[in-house]
Amino acid sequence: MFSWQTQPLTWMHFLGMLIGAVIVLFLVLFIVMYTIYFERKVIGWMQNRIGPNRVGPFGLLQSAADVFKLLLKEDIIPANADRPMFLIAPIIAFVPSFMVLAVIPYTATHIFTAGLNVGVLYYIALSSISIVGIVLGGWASNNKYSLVGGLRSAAQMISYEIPLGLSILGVIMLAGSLNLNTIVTHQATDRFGWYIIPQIIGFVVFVIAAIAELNRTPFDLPEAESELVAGYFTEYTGFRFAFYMLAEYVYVFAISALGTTLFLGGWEGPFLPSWLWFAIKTSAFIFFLFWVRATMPRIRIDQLMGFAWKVLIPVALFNILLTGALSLIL
Amino acid sequence: MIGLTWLVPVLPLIAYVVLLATGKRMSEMAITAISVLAVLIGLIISIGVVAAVGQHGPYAPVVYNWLAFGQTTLTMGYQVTNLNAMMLLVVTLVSTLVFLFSKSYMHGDERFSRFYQYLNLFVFSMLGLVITSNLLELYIFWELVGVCSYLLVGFWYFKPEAAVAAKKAFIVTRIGDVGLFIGIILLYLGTGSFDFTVVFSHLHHFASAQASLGALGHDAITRLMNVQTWVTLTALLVFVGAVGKSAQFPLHVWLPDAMEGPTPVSALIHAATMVAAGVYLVARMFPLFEASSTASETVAIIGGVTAIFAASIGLTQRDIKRVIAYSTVSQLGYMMLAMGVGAYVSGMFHLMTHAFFKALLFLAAGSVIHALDTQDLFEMGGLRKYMPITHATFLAGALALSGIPPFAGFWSKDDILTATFDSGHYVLYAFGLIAAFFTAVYIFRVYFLTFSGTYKGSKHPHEGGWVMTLPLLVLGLLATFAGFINTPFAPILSRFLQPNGPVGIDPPANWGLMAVSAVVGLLGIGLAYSLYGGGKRADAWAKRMGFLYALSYNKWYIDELYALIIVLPVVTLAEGLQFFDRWIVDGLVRLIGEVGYTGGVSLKYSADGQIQTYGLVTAFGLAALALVALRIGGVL
Amino acid sequence: MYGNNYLFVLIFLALGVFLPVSSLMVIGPLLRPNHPSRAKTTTYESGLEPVGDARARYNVRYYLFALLFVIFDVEIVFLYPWAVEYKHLGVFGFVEMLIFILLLVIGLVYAWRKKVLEWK
Amino acid sequence: MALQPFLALGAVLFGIGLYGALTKRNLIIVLISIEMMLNAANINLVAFAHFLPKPNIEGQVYALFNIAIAAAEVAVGLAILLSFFRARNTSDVRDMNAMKW
Amino acid sequence: MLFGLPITGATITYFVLALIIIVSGVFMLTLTNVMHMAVSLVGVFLGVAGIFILLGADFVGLVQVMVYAGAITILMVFALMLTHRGLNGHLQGEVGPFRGTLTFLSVAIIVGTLLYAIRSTPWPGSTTALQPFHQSTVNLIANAIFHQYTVAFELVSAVLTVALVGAAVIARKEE
Amino acid sequence: MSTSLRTEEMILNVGPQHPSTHGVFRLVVTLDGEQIIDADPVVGYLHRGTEKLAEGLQYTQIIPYTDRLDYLAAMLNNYALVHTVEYALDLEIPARAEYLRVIVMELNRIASHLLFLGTYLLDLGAMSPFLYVFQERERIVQLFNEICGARLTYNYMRVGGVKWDAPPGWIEKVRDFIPFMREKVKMYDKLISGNEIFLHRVRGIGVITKEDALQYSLSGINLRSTGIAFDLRKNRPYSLYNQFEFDVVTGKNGDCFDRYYLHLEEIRQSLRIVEQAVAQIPEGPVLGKVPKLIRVPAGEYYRSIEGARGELGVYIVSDGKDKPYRLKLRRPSFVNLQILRKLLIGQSMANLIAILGAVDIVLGEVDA
Amino acid sequence: MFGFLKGLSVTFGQLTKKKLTLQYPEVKPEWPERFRGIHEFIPELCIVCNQCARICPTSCISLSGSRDENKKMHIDTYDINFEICILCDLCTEVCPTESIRMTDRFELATYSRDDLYKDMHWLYENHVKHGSYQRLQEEKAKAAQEAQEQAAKEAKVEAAAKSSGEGGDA
Repeated sequence: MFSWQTQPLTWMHFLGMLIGAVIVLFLVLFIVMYTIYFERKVIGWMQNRIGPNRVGPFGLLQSAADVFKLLLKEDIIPANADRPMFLIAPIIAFVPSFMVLAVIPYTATHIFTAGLNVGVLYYIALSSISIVGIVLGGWASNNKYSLVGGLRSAAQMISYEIPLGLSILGVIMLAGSLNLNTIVTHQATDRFGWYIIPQIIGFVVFVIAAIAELNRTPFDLPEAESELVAGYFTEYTGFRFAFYMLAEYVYVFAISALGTTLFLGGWEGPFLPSWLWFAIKTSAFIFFLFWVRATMPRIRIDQLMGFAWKVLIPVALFNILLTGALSLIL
Repeated sequence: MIGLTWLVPVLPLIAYVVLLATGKRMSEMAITAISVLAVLIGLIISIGVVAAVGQHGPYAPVVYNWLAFGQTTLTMGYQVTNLNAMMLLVVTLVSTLVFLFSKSYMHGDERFSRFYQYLNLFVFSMLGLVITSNLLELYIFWELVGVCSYLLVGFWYFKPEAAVAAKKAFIVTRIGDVGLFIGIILLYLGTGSFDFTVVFSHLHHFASAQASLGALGHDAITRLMNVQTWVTLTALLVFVGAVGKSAQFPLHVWLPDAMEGPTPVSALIHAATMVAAGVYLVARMFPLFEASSTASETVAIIGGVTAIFAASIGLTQRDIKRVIAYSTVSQLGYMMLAMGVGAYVSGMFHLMTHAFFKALLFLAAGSVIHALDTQDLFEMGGLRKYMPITHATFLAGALALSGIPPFAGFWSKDDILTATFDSGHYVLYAFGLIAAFFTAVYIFRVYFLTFSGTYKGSKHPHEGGWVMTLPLLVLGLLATFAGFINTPFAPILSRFLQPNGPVGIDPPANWGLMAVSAVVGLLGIGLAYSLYGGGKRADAWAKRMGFLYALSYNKWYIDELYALIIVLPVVTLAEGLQFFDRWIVDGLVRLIGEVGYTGGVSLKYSADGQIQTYGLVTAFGLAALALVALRIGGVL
Repeated sequence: MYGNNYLFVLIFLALGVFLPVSSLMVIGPLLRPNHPSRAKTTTYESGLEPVGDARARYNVRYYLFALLFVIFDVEIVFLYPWAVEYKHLGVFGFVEMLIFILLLVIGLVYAWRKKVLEWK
Repeated sequence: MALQPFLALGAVLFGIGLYGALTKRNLIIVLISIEMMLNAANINLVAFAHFLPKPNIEGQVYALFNIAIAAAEVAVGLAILLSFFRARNTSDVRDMNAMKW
Repeated sequence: MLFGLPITGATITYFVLALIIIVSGVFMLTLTNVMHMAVSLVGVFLGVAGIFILLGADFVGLVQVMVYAGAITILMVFALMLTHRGLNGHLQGEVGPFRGTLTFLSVAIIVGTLLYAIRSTPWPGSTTALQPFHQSTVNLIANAIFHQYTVAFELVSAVLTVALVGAAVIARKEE
Repeated sequence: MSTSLRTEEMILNVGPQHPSTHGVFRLVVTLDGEQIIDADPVVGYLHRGTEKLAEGLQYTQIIPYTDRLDYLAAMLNNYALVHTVEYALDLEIPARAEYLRVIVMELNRIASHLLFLGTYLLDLGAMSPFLYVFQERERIVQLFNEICGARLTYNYMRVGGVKWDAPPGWIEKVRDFIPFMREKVKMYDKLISGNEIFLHRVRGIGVITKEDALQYSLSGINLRSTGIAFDLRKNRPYSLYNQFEFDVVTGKNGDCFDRYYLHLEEIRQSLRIVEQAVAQIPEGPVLGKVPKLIRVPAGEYYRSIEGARGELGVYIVSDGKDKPYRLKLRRPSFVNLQILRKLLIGQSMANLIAILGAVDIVLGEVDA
Repeated sequence: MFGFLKGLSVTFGQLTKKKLTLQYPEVKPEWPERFRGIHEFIPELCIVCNQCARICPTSCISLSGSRDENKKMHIDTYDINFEICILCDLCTEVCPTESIRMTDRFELATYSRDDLYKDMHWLYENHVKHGSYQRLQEEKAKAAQEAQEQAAKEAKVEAAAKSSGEGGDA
């Protein structure tokens, strides 16, 4: 098993890392493009439509076309906006979304993975920075919908970050490590199998909190079209808008990957190569997100906040205590 | 079952938390159900525990490390001894019945849930106090029950009397608690531990080998005193705590006032359980008192004095609850007396029977108050017709209290009197006997005033629902028959409490003494009948007694005495000091002040109330100091 | 070398900054048109002229939720090491955490009952 | 690397925070400045933990506690500010010259 | 050699981070828009987190990111939004020039003295390479907290609860 | 008590260009935080002056204009006009024409209700139902397209009958449609009615009381949702409605959920009517004997029918010429809209969408 | 409880259903016979009775005619303003000679409003390009027949060419 941790630091290895990271970057852009494509297809199919099919065979290049369209669009900065904030907010939102991918173990060989001993915390900590980007974007736009969208977004994301963090604790207690690699290998040998089985409560909480963290249906209030037009990025156009979208979809991928790693055994699996297992599980997770989006109406803001604090957090705490008590008994 | 002992206090705690969290949203039924269920399960477990302890003897302490400071480790845990087991049973039993009773009594109170929260918290604390395995924990629970008592006495805080009474109860018992705390600290200094087992083994050690305290490596104490002094001092200090809690003379003043609380509270806390905690403490620390004859004597004397003293006050009070409260004080005096003369079992026996019949009396009184909305004895009468169950059960309680055979009180009280007589304290025996006489008189005074004659009020009295009568009936049965567990013929309790004790420690039945005390009781009843029977009012009698009546009615002017000897000097001193302060000290100060004021006015702008200015001044000063330091250091 | 992991993270950081900066500030301006006009740069408000400043002061409850968040965030921070070492801490650790959580739950319940958690 | 650069950094950050705390008018900014000073202290703690002859973990643990307390402090500080703001409609430190309002 | 330090990856990282921290800090002092200040604050926090990680305290570093850069910043931003008054977030000035200068001088002297003291004190211990812990810091921290600092740990929860309750009460007084 | 931390009142324009106003409807909302303290509907962005225009048009020429009132239920509008004129002329209508009218009207009602379901769920954030309803609606629209050559603006009814007889095979297609639609209604029930999130958002929201409903003279589903069984098809039967069996379904609480569910229920009832009509339809002519140039005798005439959104009334004042002297339309959407302000005040911003959607206005009808 | 699971099952069930999307510009919808599209006008049939212009609710038709040598009215200009035409079909309904009819053409997007004034020639051309439903059917049939013939012819030619080509190569 290859891992950077076991290697001495040489220029060659540095180059290797750089190449690995660049590969991940392009892979991520590719994945995001096809996640969007996948989403449009899945939702289309669920709505008896065929989804994108014009650009390229089966519409495979649709997302690429969209990206180019956005790149070529005029970058409008509203006159009332706070210019510097308006400019850097999408970047603040995007950078952490990409950085969290550094710790996800995609395969059994960790060329693309930093085996941090605090991997889970790394994810949680980094992802909370994106909230700043979102709230700044909303604020800088000087638009009512944007501001409300940004604030709501922030309130929602902070509220659901707590249950998200708590739901993971059960897994950590079972695995005894914050290192995502270790968590995966533990799941291979654990007597309960993948942690979705012993941590089913945690998993449910995780999924719900994850959907809310992603601002996706049924928790897509910040960009609730029927109320807030487009939420915090109402005023954004062109590539700046694209970076918000990119951040959003990178998080879709990242959180699915995290869920896969924590609960579904990561790259673990028989017969097939490990990266394929990882891809399959992550896709299934992502599919579920889209499936929910195709089905659910949107929850209301007060219900949303109440749900996080009055239901999810107590349940997550209960799960921790339950896990603690059970692992003392068993 | 015995492994579940820890659950007994925890269940009320859980009930407390649940009620706290759900609060007003629950119906009264649900609140009662939760609370009663919590103590009922506790009761069942307690029965199991008693059975198990009876069969297999005490249960080894379960101890966890709690905190560690340096070399010292504080522990937490619990312990089941025969004594604990008995107390557990008594407390849970009475609690269950009182909880049930309260549902009806407190019905409609808008803070119904809060009341049960407090009760649950109290039961938790009391049970914790009972089963704890070390002194520090005991002290914590001791204070907790004090707090609960405070909260419950002041439950109707909007009544000024209740608020004052709560404060009084709290402050007076605090005096005792300070003594207890010092005692505990002394014990710790002497033995190096808070654990009962360790402390007792040390005491045993001192008693047998006469080892010096210094041998234990705790020098601090040896420099001050020898072992015997230490033991006596400690015991006395612990006893001070007990005096406070058990309302013994001279710290008894709070208990009658505490009757401002709701009646179930009086029944549970101020008759059956918490006030008995003092007695229990002495029983629990019995080895300590055994080791010091001085302390034992003190306990006996205080107990005897309290018994007769409180009984004499009870003779004349007009408030039904106050009479019973003074009765409680008096009965607690009996228990202390028993402890003092070494009749440990008798004391505990009386504690138990007293818990039953006094709870009964309170609840019956509560039932009466609930029906009449008054506590004044002279406004009652003739209730036998309207409230037959209350009447019957009250009568049972009164007979038990008066020590009429075969009711429970007879056996236990007689036990104490016999023990006192046997130990050679004839004066105290006489005190006890007179107190017994008084007891019969005052309780039957209450009985006759309340139940016989004709009804004087306007409200139509009636029995409460089954939740009110059921506890009365159960307690009535207990008050009647509980005495049989420790008759001289079948000393079951003695065997239970002292399984390893010498067989002959219980004196053989002393028919003479038994007869005497029974007769005294009957005489008392007779006197009460002659004075108050059939609705008579003994005003004339009171006038004839004149001074004595006034003395008794005004509680021997103890409160006034306190006001005179404590409050007055303090206030006078304060007045004097204030005079000195105002005219002499202040004069000087004002002179200086006037001078300073002019300077201050000019300087006040430096103290503009702005934190940043202060910060700046500090920083500037620091910088200046740094410069000076650097200069001195030769850097600059 | 454990530090290598952070070097890797650092590379991700660099790339993560590089991508938006390069595309937004270098490539973007070369590709996209730029013809601002007053109509384009006005703030959107359902097709009307905006009324008042959007940055009106916002409701205090946002602050309250952020407050709860900070507190619970710190709690999670302490829960993580606990969870990692949980297997070695045993009953004692469990009890310690029970107390810890209980205290915070009391806070939460308090906030709940004081209607801090109500959005309205 | 040696200990000194980290201590120096801590000192400079402390100085910046101190200056901000003493000169800024907006109470929130003052609070932020104080947070910076706390951060400076944390740098020192962690640096000492790392560089002292026997590397130990205590410094980090203290830093952790420090962060927790700082969080609580900010929460309460800002709450007080809000309360003050509500009463006086200002968040200017100069107006905070009484213990009660 | 850079300021007397050998040029290694760690040194460069240190200087970059120090630069970020100090520049962000100075920005924070000089910018006039509170929101911009908040953003530069994030810079300071992240820089400090980087320093922690550089010192081998990765857990503390990430906690710093999570609590400071994530949570506290949001709290500050919300508080700023609640209290600023229509000026697009601009502040009116600071203290007067005299006080400013005085403060600056005082602070400069204090910092200078500190720097001198740091420089001239013979610090014990290793002055060589940064040695990361062999065991995961998380486990070490957990052991320290849950064995040695139990009381402190429970006190933290008490402090947090009190802060929560207190702040909620104070902030919600109006309703 | 100071007011400084109170949020400043914020005025927010919802519409005219807003995703959830279903057209060019503008609502000026005054917000305190997220609470609505005032809501002022501004209408007229789609005003075309239909009533005034009608004064210069012959009765036949007015029919296409009615298509554009409630453009989701043009057949019903057509009918309302011709029915009034027929009433004024006291015309005899061929039976087959009446049956065809009932069939298309009820089909159109179904189509209109389906679109309500779709858009309402879209407003609440669920995307799929919107696309599902278009499938069923498409079949209805195709049926209309076959019978009258248009998909939305049918212009199908004529004074005295209908323009065209059903093309061959059309009746069978309608018959096939009924079981298909029943299946779909079941599917919607399964997809939407049980969804907890949906229920939480609509139950107990925007409650209209019986008194208010009567005071504001609401009609249609808005009225029936409060529990008042008022349906002109039953209460004042016109056309052939007294020959068909169907129920007037009512709600209990008058909340958004009731209004949603009544739409579903009314689709079921309409299907029953269509089923009976298709079974009974006779052969024969589809246009009665009507003068070439229609002159309504002088006088005032008012007839109203149960439109898709409530009581749709046509009031004609005639001076005996071939053009109406005055034509007044009672447009249910416009009347129902009046209660919106009362419903909105005190609600949160998020409920605005749920309430506005459930009141179910069509801007073509509101602005006329 | 768990109503949302039912909903999920519904959406999942749709995954495999037939997709209904029409690839619009390539695949045009099948319009029924009565479809009311943009008019066609056949000047030869027009008798200039003016009924269409009179019945038009929006007055979008304007026409002028003159008598020819045979005293027969014949149309000179015939314009429809499609900015305001609402395709209500009343004009065709009243036309006694069916000189104005509706086709199945429905796309009318232009870059300029002026382009929406359609004159007689355009309307006639419209007939040539689109035509009414009946005519379209006829033309389709005709075209199909022609194509068949053409194909047959081509096949013949090809066969011939093939044989000749092969010969040429060889």
